[in-house]
Amino acid sequence: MTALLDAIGYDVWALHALIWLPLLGMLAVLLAPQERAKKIAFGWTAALFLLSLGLWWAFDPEGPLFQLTSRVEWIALWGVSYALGLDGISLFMVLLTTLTMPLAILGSFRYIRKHEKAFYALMLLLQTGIVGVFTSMDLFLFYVFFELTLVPMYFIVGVWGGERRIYAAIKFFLYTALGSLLMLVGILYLYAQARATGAPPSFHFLDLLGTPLTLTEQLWLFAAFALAFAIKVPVFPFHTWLPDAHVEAPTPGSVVLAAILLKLGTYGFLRFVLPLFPEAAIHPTVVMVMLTLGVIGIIYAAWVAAVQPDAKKLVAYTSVAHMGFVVIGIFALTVNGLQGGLMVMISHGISTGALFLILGMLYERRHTRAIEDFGGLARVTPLLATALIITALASIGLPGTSGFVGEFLALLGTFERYPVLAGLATTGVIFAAYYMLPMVQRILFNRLENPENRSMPDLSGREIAVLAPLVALMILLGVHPTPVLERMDPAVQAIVEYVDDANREGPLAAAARAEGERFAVEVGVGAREARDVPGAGLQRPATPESMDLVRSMHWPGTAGFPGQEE
Amino acid sequence: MLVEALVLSAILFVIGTFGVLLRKNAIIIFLCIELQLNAVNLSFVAFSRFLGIDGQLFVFFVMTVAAAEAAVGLAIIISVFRHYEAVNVNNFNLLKW
Amino acid sequence: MVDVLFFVFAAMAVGGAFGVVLQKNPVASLLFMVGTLGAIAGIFVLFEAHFLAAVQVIVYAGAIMVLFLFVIMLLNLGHDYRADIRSGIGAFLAFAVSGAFAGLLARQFRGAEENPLYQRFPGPEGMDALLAEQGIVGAIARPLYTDYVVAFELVAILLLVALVGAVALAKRRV
Amino acid sequence: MTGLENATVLLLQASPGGYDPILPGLILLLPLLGFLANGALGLIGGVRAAEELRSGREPARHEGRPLTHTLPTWIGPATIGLAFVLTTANFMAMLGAELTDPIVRSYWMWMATGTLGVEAAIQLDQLSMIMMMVITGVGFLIHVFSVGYMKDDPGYPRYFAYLNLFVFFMLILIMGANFPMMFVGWEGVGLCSYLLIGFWFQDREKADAGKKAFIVNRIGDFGFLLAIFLLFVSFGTLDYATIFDQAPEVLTYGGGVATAVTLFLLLGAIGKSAQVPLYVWLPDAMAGPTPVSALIHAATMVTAGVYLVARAGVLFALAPVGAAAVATIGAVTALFAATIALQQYDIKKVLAYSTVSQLGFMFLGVGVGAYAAGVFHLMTHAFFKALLFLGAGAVIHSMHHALHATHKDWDAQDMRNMGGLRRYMPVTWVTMAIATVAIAGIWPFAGFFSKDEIIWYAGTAAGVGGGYGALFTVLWGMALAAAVLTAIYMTRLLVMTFHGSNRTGDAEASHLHEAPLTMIVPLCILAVLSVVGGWLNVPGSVRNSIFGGFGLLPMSDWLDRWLQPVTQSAVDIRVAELGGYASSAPVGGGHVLWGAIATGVALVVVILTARAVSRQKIVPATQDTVPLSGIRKHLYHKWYVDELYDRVIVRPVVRASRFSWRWIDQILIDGTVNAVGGVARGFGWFGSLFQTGQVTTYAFILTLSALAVLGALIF
Repeated sequence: MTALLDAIGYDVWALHALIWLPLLGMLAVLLAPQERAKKIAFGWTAALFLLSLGLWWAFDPEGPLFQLTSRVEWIALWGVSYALGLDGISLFMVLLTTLTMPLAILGSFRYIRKHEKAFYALMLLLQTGIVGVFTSMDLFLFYVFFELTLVPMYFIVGVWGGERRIYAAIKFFLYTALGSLLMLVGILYLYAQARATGAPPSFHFLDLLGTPLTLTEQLWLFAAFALAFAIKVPVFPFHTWLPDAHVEAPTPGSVVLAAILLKLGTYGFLRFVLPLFPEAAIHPTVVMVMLTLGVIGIIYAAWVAAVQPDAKKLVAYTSVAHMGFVVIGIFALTVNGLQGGLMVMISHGISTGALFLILGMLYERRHTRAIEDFGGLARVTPLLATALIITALASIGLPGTSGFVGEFLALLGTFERYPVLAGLATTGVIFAAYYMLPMVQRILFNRLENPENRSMPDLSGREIAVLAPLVALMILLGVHPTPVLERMDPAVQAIVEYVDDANREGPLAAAARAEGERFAVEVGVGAREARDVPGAGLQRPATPESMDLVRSMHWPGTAGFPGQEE
Repeated sequence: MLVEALVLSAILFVIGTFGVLLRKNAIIIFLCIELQLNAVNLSFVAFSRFLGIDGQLFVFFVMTVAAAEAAVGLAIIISVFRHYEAVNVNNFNLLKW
Repeated sequence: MVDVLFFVFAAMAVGGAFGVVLQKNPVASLLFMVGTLGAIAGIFVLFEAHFLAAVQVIVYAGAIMVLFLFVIMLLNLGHDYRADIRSGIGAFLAFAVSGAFAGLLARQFRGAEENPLYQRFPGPEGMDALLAEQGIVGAIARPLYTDYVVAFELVAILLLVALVGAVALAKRRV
Repeated sequence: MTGLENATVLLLQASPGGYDPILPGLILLLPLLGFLANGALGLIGGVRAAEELRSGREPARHEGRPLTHTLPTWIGPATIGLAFVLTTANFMAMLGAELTDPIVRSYWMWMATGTLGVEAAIQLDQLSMIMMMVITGVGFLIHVFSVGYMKDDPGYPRYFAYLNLFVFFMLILIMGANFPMMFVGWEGVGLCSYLLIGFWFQDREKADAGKKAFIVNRIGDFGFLLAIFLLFVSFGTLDYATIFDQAPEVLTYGGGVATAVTLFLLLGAIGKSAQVPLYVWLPDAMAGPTPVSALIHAATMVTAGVYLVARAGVLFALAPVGAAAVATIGAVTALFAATIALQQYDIKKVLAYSTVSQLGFMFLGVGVGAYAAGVFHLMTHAFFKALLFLGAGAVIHSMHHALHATHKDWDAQDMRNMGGLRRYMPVTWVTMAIATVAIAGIWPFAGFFSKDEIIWYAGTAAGVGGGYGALFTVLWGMALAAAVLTAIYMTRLLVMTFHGSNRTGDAEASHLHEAPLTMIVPLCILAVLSVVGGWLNVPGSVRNSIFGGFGLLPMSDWLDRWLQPVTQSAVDIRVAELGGYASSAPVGGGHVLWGAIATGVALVVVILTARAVSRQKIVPATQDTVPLSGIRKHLYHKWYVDELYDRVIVRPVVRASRFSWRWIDQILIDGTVNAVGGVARGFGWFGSLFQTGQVTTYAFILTLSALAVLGALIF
């Protein structure tokens, strides 16, 4: 497989293709006749998924941190570049995206009845934005893609949504736009600070890494970034846009929103916030606030979910609870915690996506989302019932499903540093049963009373095709998650080590180290070309020579690194 | 001579402003705006005597835009007049909130 | 000679401007406006802007003002002009605001000649040389079709749009 | 392909040493395959039934036997039977091998991060082997019984799928070689329990009972998880081998970590094994089919807590507080549940509370360090309690048919509606009588030996140091009282059900019948086991007394010796720190004497109760209108614990949830968000005031603004 991929130069064009081919697909959808739009969109995204599968082999877990990198000047004057790269974290986020998209589209065939061309075009546009976010190495580019995801989602909710769709769409848009504007300010400030050191202008993540910042600056920047991502995640007090958006969004919108868009927030925390502001990231107050919010999110959202009469809203609140696990996993800043957080992200994408798909199927049949309108469905729709039960169990983290691996690792990682908070968070497993089982019971079990439910058809072939891969993944990832974990491991370790170094040796020294490691590659290959060579990026371990070089060239004032002897 | 020209320009501009504020006839208001434009043109020309030909080019463009504006503005006045049978701007107050 | 002419034209322009603003009869206002435009054209000549002066007379006074006149006559506004000029508080406000404007501008001109910036202002020699070399038309035409060609094209399109727009707005609903 | 080959190689791989596990992976794989096959059949059957339902008909219950019904009959029991055969083979092999260290087989890396490595590994040692024997053996019998019991149920294949899945998870629980693996089984059996309790999910109460079981179990799982975390933080690994080897060095005796770990583990065990205060789910779990109650809620799953304590014996030995807590919980539960069982009418409820009570005995046993005794009682209890449940199942089956035949809407499980059934169901009567005397603790039945041993150890544990003597004395007394109560409520059950006059009604009585052969055979086998099962672990002193026929009866202390490699280190720590057990009970007297007292008291109690109950005038439930009063009312209403929990825990949580939603989420947070929007709107409204529609106004504002800008530039 690897040889085949090498032969076609996969690692050179794969990321670009994954970002821009959806746009081409969008064009195809727009030019196609109305009735074939959905088929083209599905075929296109499915092909893209197959294409993205190559990443699994193209990404070498033993290799450098960032792979498949490329960098082209975009706005040279400001140092903005079109720079892409892939590490273990983004690899799975991209795969999750490319997997979810065709399934969401396939699941929307019956749901979307009006303006089909526009809908599928927007979905493809959304895919461009999301894949772009997950592969951008340049903060400016990241911001552009981050905002780009907003627009299609706004229309998807606002045009194809339910009764209060306008309210929900505007709330979603304003909420997230507010956060990301603050982040833009943060990015620009960071950029300005980096330029103040005399470095050439650049928005590239690795160039900005290690920008000298005082603690106060870090805290403010952290706040600006964190607000943007916290809204997106969403973290506890910023979550109220989510239930509205989820409930009003059409099925595929909910699926994409839950499965992928929420991950933009946690991904942002991992990729940018932790390494860029290492001191703020372990500042006791910050950590306590974030962990507490995460724990509150877990428990509070579970409680609120349990009393929802609307099934979709219930699942929406469970998303808040699940993302709480991710937040505590991230801010515990242990390898297990981060790994667990990532696993929860993946697992939540799969299981909650499937839940929304199933609820969408129920809605197509009965045109209601109220739990009380169902009951006893296990008798009329055994296949749907089986899918729903497995999905619900994966969602509440039953061992043997993907949900367990994530929650277990996240809680374990948190427990290593913050046992009390982790203990509180662990009550989430009880409350998960408290919200999920009654819903399952009231939909599937109890007496089949409503005559309308009696004639409800079971899953069609298409619907089975949508759900089967997800259900299979839930179990596969629960039983054998190691291939996933080991690919994420280098990235996670690098983040933890970097933040540790930054705090132990001071940010300048750690930055110099990280910079040095990158520099080592560039000096070896030739500074300019290095950036375009796949595999250029943070590479470990650094050689002592490269360290000396960096010290003399970049940071003349910081002679004598503590910990340099090793 | 530059200063004198600029003072004249200022005077004309203020008079134009006064007219815009004072009159209610839409056509006269337009005329006053033309007056203001001409005041500005005068400044441009005066400066261009000392600073180069570009000022005159600007005047050229301003005139063109003024012509376009007059054409469209008068067309609007005509169509409004058909509706209200008047050109008094006090009558036109539907376009709010 | 030039100074005298300037002040004559200036007086004509200011007088005409007041006429425009204060005449009740729109046609009279319009005629005063033509006068003002003519005076300004005269001043243009004094500033060696012969081409613009010609355009001012031909296009502005000749074409645009006639367009205004046509509209006034079309709408038959020549004889009913009672409620045209504001009075009372409206007039006072208009006067106050433009008075304040005038005051501000006057404050700026006080002592302008002593301003060091003005002292270092270049003389008309450069322009004279340019005009001597290329003539006024050449001097305008050359940048117009080179440096300003984009603006020129845009203005052309603007005129076209305005033309179509005016026709579309003014024609009777079919 | 390579993965499959690897798995095959691993399955067949021989291990060094005297004992080669024989296809241990297959023991796990068989029930899983059974689940997959039956599950597929169940889905097919379900889809067909759903089609009928959609076409407007209720699916017929007795309409022939489609393939989806005949295949599970063979697949279900056969997979477990094969697993039992394999287990027996392994057991035999291990018997002859003098195994000292557990054999660990690792199949693949399950969860691996930079610091954590959890393998999908199984561990075979004496403890897991004995548990596997019980699970596959009793499991097989119950599968066979189910063939008859569930014959007419439309969900027949689904039932066997769940049951097979349960055995699979239970085996994982037992065989797992590390705590996360055990947790997989732990939650997995909880899931199967949930599915099987709510098997007849159309009945809201049954679905509710399943839900309750799952949620209450999750409270226990919460403790288990925390214990796992704490263990990982302390040991850096979660493998049994490492943890139990290093525990004495890593954990200080009686230290905070050890105590916390054991208390958290205890919480997990309490949840799964239905101990006070989390026992409330088990009586409700009787909503499931009766064989399920026998297998899951009596013989196997609920004993997982006992297994956990025995497995983690070293940890509990290191934490005397934890161990004492185990014993206390056990004794309290034993007595408490026994009192409730006294005044229940539902035959399964009596058995359920009896199970809770007997589990309490086991906890007491492992709590005082008598791990072998605890496991011994676990085993004998699996035999006679499974027998009791299956017998009850046969009774209910028969009652149900009888009541169904005449369309009488009486409760088929209420003992007041039964009476005199021994005439109709003689085999069931005999086997249940054996089980009753066994559980009541009468020599020479199994319960006598196992329960007596626990009580004996509880009594002699009073002699240990560490200041726990007084506590253990009290616990001993409670255990004795519970033992007496056991004899009372079990005799009551037997007499009310099988003796006296028949209260079913004449028309119905003619439909009462003995159970079919598939149900009878398991009963008989279990009855035999209920007798001889107790002979596996008889200490020498007892063996050589009259109870062992002075050494003539085929008895031995085999189990004790068998489990020694597993329990030895825990016992060593305990003896070193607390000292050994006393040689006599707190009030004097040796093992034999107390055995004699126990069996004598039990016998007397049984006879007295039998006489009392048969004199009592019992009327069918519908005519039983005399309200209970005093203590009997409290007992009948189970001390109002469910009501208490409802008021103290359930309703406040629900109320808090509603409050969070309505007030915090919708009004506070969303209100704030919308208020921010409102403020923006307000500004907009204010701005719109300037938009009068009057050109002149705009002109004024424009000019004034220009003036302002100009002014700002100038000044």
